[in-house]
Amino acid sequence: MESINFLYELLGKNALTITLVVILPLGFVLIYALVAILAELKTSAWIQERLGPMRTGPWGILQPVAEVIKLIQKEDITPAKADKLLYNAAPFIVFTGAYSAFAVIPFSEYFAPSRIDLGLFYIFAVGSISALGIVMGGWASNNKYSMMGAMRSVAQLISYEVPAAIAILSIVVLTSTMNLQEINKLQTGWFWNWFLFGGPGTLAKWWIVPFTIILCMIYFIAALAETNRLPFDIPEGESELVAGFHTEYSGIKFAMFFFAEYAYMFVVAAILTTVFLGGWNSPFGNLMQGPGWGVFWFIFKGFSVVMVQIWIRWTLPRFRVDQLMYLGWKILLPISFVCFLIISLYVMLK
Amino acid sequence: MGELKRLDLEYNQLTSDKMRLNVGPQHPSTHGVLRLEVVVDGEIVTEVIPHLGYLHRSFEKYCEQMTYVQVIPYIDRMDYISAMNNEWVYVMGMEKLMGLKVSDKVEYIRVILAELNRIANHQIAVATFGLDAGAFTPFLYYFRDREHIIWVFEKLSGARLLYNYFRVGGLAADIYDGFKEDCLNIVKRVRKTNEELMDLLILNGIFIKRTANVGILPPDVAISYACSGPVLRGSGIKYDLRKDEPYSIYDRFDFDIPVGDGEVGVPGDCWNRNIVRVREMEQSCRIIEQALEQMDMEGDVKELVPRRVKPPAGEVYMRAENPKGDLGLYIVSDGTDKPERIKARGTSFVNLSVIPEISKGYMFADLILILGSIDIVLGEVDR
Amino acid sequence: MGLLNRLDDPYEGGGIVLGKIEDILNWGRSKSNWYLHFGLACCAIEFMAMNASHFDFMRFGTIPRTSPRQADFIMITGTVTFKMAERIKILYEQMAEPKYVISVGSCSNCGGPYWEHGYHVLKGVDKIIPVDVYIPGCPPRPEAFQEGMIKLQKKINEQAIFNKRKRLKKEQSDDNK
Amino acid sequence: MLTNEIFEKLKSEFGENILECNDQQPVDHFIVVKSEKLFEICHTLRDDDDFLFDYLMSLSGMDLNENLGVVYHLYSMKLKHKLVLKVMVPKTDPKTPSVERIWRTADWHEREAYDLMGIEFTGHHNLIRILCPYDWEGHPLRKDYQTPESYHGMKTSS
Repeated sequence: MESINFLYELLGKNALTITLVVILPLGFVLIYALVAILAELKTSAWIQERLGPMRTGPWGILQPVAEVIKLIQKEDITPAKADKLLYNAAPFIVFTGAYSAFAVIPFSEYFAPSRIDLGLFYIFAVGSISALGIVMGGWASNNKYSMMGAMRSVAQLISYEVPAAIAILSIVVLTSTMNLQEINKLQTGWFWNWFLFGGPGTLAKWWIVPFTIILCMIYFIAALAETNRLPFDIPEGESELVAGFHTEYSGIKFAMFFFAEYAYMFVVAAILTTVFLGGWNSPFGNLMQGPGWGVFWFIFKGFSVVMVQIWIRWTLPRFRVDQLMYLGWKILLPISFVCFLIISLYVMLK
Repeated sequence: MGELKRLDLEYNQLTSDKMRLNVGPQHPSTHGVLRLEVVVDGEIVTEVIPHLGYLHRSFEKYCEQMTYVQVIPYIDRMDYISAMNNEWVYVMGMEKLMGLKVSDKVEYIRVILAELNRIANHQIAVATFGLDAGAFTPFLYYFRDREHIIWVFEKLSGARLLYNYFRVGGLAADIYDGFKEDCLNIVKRVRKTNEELMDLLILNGIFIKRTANVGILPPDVAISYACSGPVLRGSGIKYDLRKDEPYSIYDRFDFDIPVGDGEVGVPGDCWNRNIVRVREMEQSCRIIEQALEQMDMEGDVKELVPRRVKPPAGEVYMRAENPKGDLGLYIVSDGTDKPERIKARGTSFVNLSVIPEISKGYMFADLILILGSIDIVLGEVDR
Repeated sequence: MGLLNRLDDPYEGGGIVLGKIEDILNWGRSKSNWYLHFGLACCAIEFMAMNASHFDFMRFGTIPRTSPRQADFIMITGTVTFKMAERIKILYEQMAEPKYVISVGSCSNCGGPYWEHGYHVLKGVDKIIPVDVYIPGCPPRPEAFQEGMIKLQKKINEQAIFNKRKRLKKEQSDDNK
Repeated sequence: MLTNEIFEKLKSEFGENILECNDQQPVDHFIVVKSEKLFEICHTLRDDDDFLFDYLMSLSGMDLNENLGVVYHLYSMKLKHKLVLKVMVPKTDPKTPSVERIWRTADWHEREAYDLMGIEFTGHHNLIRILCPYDWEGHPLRKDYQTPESYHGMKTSS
């Protein structure tokens, strides 16, 4: 593997470097989450012809900071009849699930915390951990609404993990690698080399382009469902389940759920970016390509996907739980199978 | 073999436990302080028991202590979303009891205000219904338009929500200059937003999936439960007091009664109940336009207002088409200046009573939508 | 911004560092207020209008929460009946500290139009839970809601977290002067 | 059909159970019936081809000082006519048949009349309080009702 971690090269492989490598994404997640929360508040306000928070710093840009300061000070309530251990562990597990995915996300050609060969596989594995945390939290709260939310969450995760995995698997068939850094490198060049447009190759690839676009959409829909965003936010559907699985959580533990949701949003956006949108590659060939630009492009693309998620949230109504299952199993899954088949055919014929 | 049989027995004994959920009195989508005791089997609702009275403000007791004029503000607070219409029913009842005939100008102003309030009410109803389905943005769009209606009311009566504007025999104040232009602007606005919201909410695929074929109320059941308003019309029954027994001057206008025709789903489901409201807004716009055209600006709106309201002994049951259905007021007078008894037949009270009937067998998430589609106001349910 | 205004004030006891930390903590709490909307009656409709685009309650950094656990203050908007009173108490107790109460409208302030003859209306929500800010009106105008919110923020900004006893003593001596 | 025509027809069918027809009032005319045969009378009113009163607009409990009364406002969706029906019950033993099985809307109306007036509707499947709390004492809309001092430790007067 030629790609190198910039920090390893600079400092050598010692404890300090490893700590740095671990902490950098954490810092990124925290800052990103604050920005995303602000973006959510301001985007929703913009869509709804309002102003949004205006009185916290100029144009309200310090609003997320104020929220964090407030949440730290809040009383941390554990309901008397809750299962204390599971109740307290749940937010940490949820956050761990979201955060550990960052271990393989390649921010740039020169910085990926870990370059394991099974990157995609790893993300799918640890991504499911957060669902475990949600179930734990929902069950341990000893609240009926929480439990219903938790149940729905599991059902949702199981239904949507499958189409998402198949969509990604199709691209793996094309790339014949699961290493995220390798997938990125394959897409170097102009934007028609992205896997959204069939990946690198001659003009003969044109007949799989529609299918890769469909796969990208399938993955995006499934990702919305996995992050519990509208129109799939039934685990915390406000109008029926009060606040869903985190009804009983307050203070910093609730903040962790909150952060985990936004972190996970970026994780799925990062996978989408890496697998379909060329990762840290510039869309314009060698123009604006380089170590610094790599980070910019990656974060720019990832954040754009997050913004689309926010946009969808403030536009669409919510699905019902059985309709959600129907969509997952009877529509997305067959379509993704068909696409998978066709792409495999293409690879065989090539 | 024996082992297998035992296992089989155990399997048959496995039943899913039913869960008793308490929806309300504080819940984001009970539209106030309604409490529903819901028995769910998994996600399926098997039984709904409503508990009322969390906003029981003893309206009827108050009426017995107040003079006839003092009752009007309390009537406002019954169905607080459509206060103008409420006042109108009471005022009309009193005029019938006293044999007063108000001037044409007063009638026209009353019609315009009532129709404006009908639009405002339906906007809230559709908006909160969308909110129940998870769409937050249409809610704000409707409220943005409602604000313009509120401004007209505010200029007339000084209040934003509870107007106390109608008087027995007339109105509290005359209309202001520019009333006509304001109303025409509102009509334009309402039409534009409705068109916009058709795409965003009403005909949205997810919204149709959520609301069509859910909570079906058959016509005969609707009549047996004495439903009225959009709930009854959503089931396909053309029944509107404005046409069926035209009170005031409604026979002078040309308008249609929209009914749930099963364009999407079947008549009587949530979508059809909702679309009736959307279409009624358009009809109200038509009535307002015609009324503004026919109206004569000359005349005094207070010439018939008596100093002291003292009707002869007698009783009257007055009902009129409110936005939510027909509100009935049973006023009994014993000849003094205080009513002997006023009984309000709350529209929402009656409409709400179908909830246990029509929500069985649907999903828990549907129950919220069924409740939203009935459009209740707890002030009127509990009084 | 409260923080900047307070920087000029002399700090008794506590010192400048504690004072500043306190200011930052108070600033966070006052600017990020999540509320539990306890919509009871007419005022709730006016509050919905307050939330809408024309007045935009979220400008103050408020976010509606549906669970009492995550709310910082509760808005009692409307008439409190006896049947409801006990529920309000439970809900208030379920909220996490620090918590505040805004009582909206005449009904929940003192019984409002229902203060005299009614048999089923509680004459003021302050009979069961402590109220921080009263917003008068029947129903209050959206401007009154804004005023009430600013009052609450002011109140939070002036709270003492450290050296409570010293602060209290100083206030008492100030009052005596 | 006008009220006095309905009165004549009911009189021929139910005889002395139909007490009087008042068309002297300034506004609404009404028929007073005895409470014993009320259920049958209502049944006839709903199903007879001349009446077809399928829509119960309102059911109100009344306090008439020595008596309690129940007033039924009926409407026919098909024939578009109205009727006001009144029943008197003594205050000492306020019992009258329930019409809940004839018009289902009467269910909640009767519960309300029971709650606020204390009229007992025999044959009602679930006659419990509806507006006041379940442990409330007394029937508040009666003219001689005394508001209790406190409820669950909360004072009722200001």
